[in-house]
Amino acid sequence: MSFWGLLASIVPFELGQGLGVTGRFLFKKKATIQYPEVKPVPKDRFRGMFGFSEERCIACHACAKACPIDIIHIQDHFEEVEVDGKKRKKKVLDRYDIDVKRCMFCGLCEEACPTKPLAIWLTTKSYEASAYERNERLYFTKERLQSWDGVRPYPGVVPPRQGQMPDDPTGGPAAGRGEPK
Amino acid sequence: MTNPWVAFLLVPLVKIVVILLAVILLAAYMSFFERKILAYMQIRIGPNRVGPRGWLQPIADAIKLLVKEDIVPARAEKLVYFLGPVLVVAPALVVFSVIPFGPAFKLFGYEVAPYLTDVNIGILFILGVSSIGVYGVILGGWASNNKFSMMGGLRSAAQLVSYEVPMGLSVVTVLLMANSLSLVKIVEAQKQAGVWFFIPGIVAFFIYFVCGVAETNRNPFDLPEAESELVAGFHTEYSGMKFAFYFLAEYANMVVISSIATVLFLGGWLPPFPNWLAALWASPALAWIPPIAWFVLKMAVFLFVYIWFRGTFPRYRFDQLMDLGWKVFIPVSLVNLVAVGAGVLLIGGK
Amino acid sequence: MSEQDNPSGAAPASPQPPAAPKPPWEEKPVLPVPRDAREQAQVRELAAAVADAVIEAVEFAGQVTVTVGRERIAEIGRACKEKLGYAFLVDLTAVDWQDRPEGRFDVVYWMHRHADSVRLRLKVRVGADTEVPSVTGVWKVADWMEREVFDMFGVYFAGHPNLERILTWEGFNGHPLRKDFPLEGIDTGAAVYPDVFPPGGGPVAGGEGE
Amino acid sequence: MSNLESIKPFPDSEEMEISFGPQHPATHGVLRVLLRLDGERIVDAKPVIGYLHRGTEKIFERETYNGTIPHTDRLDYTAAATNNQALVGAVEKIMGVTVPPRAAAIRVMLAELQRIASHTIWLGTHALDIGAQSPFFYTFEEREKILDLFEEYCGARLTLNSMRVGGQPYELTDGWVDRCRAFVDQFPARVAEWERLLTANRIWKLRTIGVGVISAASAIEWGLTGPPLRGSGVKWDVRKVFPYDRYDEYDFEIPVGANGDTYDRYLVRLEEMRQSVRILQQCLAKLPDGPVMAKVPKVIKPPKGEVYFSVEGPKGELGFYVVSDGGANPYRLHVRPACFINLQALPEMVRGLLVADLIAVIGTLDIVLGEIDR
Repeated sequence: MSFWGLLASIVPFELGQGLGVTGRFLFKKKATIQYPEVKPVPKDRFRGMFGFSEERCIACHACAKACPIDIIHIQDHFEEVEVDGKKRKKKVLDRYDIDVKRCMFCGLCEEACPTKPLAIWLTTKSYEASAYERNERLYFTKERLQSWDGVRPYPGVVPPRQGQMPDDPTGGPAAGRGEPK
Repeated sequence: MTNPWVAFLLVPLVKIVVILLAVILLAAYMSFFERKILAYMQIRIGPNRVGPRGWLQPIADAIKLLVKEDIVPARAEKLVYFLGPVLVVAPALVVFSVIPFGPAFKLFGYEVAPYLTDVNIGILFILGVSSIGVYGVILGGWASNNKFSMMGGLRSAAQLVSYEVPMGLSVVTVLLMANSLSLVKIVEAQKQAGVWFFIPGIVAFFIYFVCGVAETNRNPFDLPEAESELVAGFHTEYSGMKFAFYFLAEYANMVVISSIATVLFLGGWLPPFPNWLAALWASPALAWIPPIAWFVLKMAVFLFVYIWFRGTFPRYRFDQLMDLGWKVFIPVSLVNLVAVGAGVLLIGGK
Repeated sequence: MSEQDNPSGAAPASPQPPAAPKPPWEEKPVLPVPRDAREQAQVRELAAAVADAVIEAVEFAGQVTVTVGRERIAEIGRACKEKLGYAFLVDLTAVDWQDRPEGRFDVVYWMHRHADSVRLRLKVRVGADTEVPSVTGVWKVADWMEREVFDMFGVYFAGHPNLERILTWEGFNGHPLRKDFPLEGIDTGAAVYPDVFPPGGGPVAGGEGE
Repeated sequence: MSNLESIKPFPDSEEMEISFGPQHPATHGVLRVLLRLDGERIVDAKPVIGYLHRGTEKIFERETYNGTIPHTDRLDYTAAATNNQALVGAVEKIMGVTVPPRAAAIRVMLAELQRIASHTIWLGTHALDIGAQSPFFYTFEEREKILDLFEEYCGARLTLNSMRVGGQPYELTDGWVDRCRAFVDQFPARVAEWERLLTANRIWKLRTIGVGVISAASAIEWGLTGPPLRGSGVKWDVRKVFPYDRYDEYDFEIPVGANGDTYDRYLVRLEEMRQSVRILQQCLAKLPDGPVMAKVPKVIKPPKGEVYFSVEGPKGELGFYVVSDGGANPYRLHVRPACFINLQALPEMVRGLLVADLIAVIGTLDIVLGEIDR
């Protein structure tokens, strides 16, 4: 062992080195985000609270089938609608419920949705959906899905059906998302 | 000294109240500073919600602990369980009675010393009283009837006993140099010698401080309460005010160790560098600073190093801790004691 | 994409573009087909090491599966480890074929040889109430794997040092990965505070814990 | 087996049984270890698991193949991307699908970022267990940057659901490559910083060198994979042995240790982070163009058969064993969890050590209870 090695084994230089690292961090910029006052900005593709549009929905049940945990409940019936003077049968939603308390926010329903623009999408940037009572407050019927009763939307995000329709996920926030195939 | 009643009763009473309040407040704010400084080292902000920039956090913590439910485990040994925190906190506070925070000064015509009393065996008193604290730890750990608490208590006992020895030995080197057991006299000896004792006693100073860290169960020697091993060590089962007592005692002990280190090695309330920068010392630029401020400043440096250690180092293992105490510190401090003694004899000492 | 194919595999399972300009990912995927693997080097090796071991050998997607006799699995495992060098038991699991006449369960052993990095799958067929010789004596790693198979399927391993439940608790009734075990679970009677947490639901709003 | 006399210096002393966990700050979740102690020395340790059992393999049997992917996120929840990769790899193998090169490159990038993220969590918690608090926060700061990259790519930070059978669901966003490169470029400096805190630190060395030693032979015997195996000096990595997702096109080293102790495993993982950075740099430099999704049918119905496919996860070899009966749901989908099998060697590694070493060894095995209990 050299002299310096011997010296280093007695005098704890390396402990001083460690103290230097933590000492330097004392003056570095802090990483804390003061949450309720400062809200972190979700990225454009962020999968947050559901957006749902009843008029776009064609009641095809694709989202309910794609859901891995079966939390989307859909019921519909046929109605005669007059379009251009012709009578046509059209599916009308009776019920479109999402049991958000069990949702994994995997986004498979959004991927399965065949309409363009999408009838259900998660790229709303809204994540403050916590509630004190999970069974009532976190069960979203189609009316609540469009008014977001109980969800605090992220600043700048408009709940579906309030004012104008939010940006289409296909043309807006999620632009550049590659089409499968 | 006009009225003996004032001298014998009122002044000590006022002093006791002031010192107690100061110490308790200091310990509480110590926890605040620790959280803040640790947070800053860990790129966080730390407590900042109660009061402006979090300054009322310790008060809020104290109130919370006061009104918290005091849980006693069903199978605990009730009396001893109660005694544990008392035994820990009482010696920690008693020790402050002999620590000189500054020189005597005149106030309204009375000679007032900013310490409760100057015992001529001050340092012995401190060593003796502060070791009572270990009973509180081990009894509290045993009485909780919890295996983790028990192990924490035993670890703490072993640790305190083994680190008391090198600590005492390093204190003895100072006694050799100062020729007195009184803390006030030790500071005055440093003034006379013109050099603080940490320069001739650098090894003793280092050993004293490291042992002090070990005595107060602080990182990297915080094994009795190593939360990743023993949950919370001896105070696992304590809550509410009893936990607050342990907490208070830990921080009070840190203040004690720091202030003794200040007195013994850093010249107590003396302004810096009496001989090298005598001109500066005598100059009016520094003269307006009260001596007690120097004392607090030096103490704060120690306390900061405590926190710095906690933010940086991993924890020793129990057997390694014992190894360090018995196989390194005790032999080194013995050799150092002999060397310092020889030095004192050679230079002539007193 | 390259996978854990055996170098001795007769034909690689991954689709090869038949000299067409189109890359494979624009073609329809070519599904792998099972083929008999008795003549493959790995199986021959095994047959040479242990007489009459191979009951059936199939190669699928480049992976060779050898079905062997239930009673002889410990012996064959030991031969594989010691003679053939399969020192590393990667995985051990079971599959429940509920109504199969020749035995309800497949217990599957998946071994790895470090020398030339090939893998071989052994498979035994087990009835609902027959025991399988444990391979813990051969590979230590099989200990927890066999416990898991016991826990999940109820397959007993003879000679296992400590055959008890591992993922469910001691006294759990049933074996969850059997096909006849209901997906929604069974009433285990494990409710802690039945008055606060009624069966079949989460905590009730306003309910008080102990 | 260690010999008991050397463990027990006082043969008459009473043994203490202690239930270490499941509610213990250092057992990384809900691991419970039943310890028999002689003083503070461990006579025997018995891990008790299953507190987080969710029946994932049973749930798999009712899902479509793409529907299982969100469930795999929750196995080893610190490494969702590699879990996804293993599952889609298995299904692609049984389907005979070849993934487009761009999709494979994206997968490799996600997996390597995930490996770094997982190792940073490991370093932070391991150091915290041994008593050093600050690295926890430093490592988590870096991890946040990785999670930001994940969020930008697939919309989730932890449970990514970022791969599909046949390729990748999304194209990279504009600027993702630049941000990833920015992260990758500054990362090695941060690793060096952590090393300055720990690698040479005498307390760290005292706590880790010679603790939890397992020899190469017994590491293979106990089926260890990943860094615990490589720490014992076995140069074995699924990325090299069975290269998937075009790993054979990248140039990287497999770090190995010599002594098989906690310190070696620590060094191996640190080096793995640097090697991941190397792979990422190569990926970013030659990211191929083209589609990100192969031509796969909408409803995935693999042929009847069985396939095992594994990837090198951050914790070890993570494999999926798919048995298909030709239907749209897997007949049986078994996970070969790396942590589960690595944890099995714990009693062997801690017998005769002290309680404090148990913490170090649990930390160095880098277990995640979500994967152990499934």
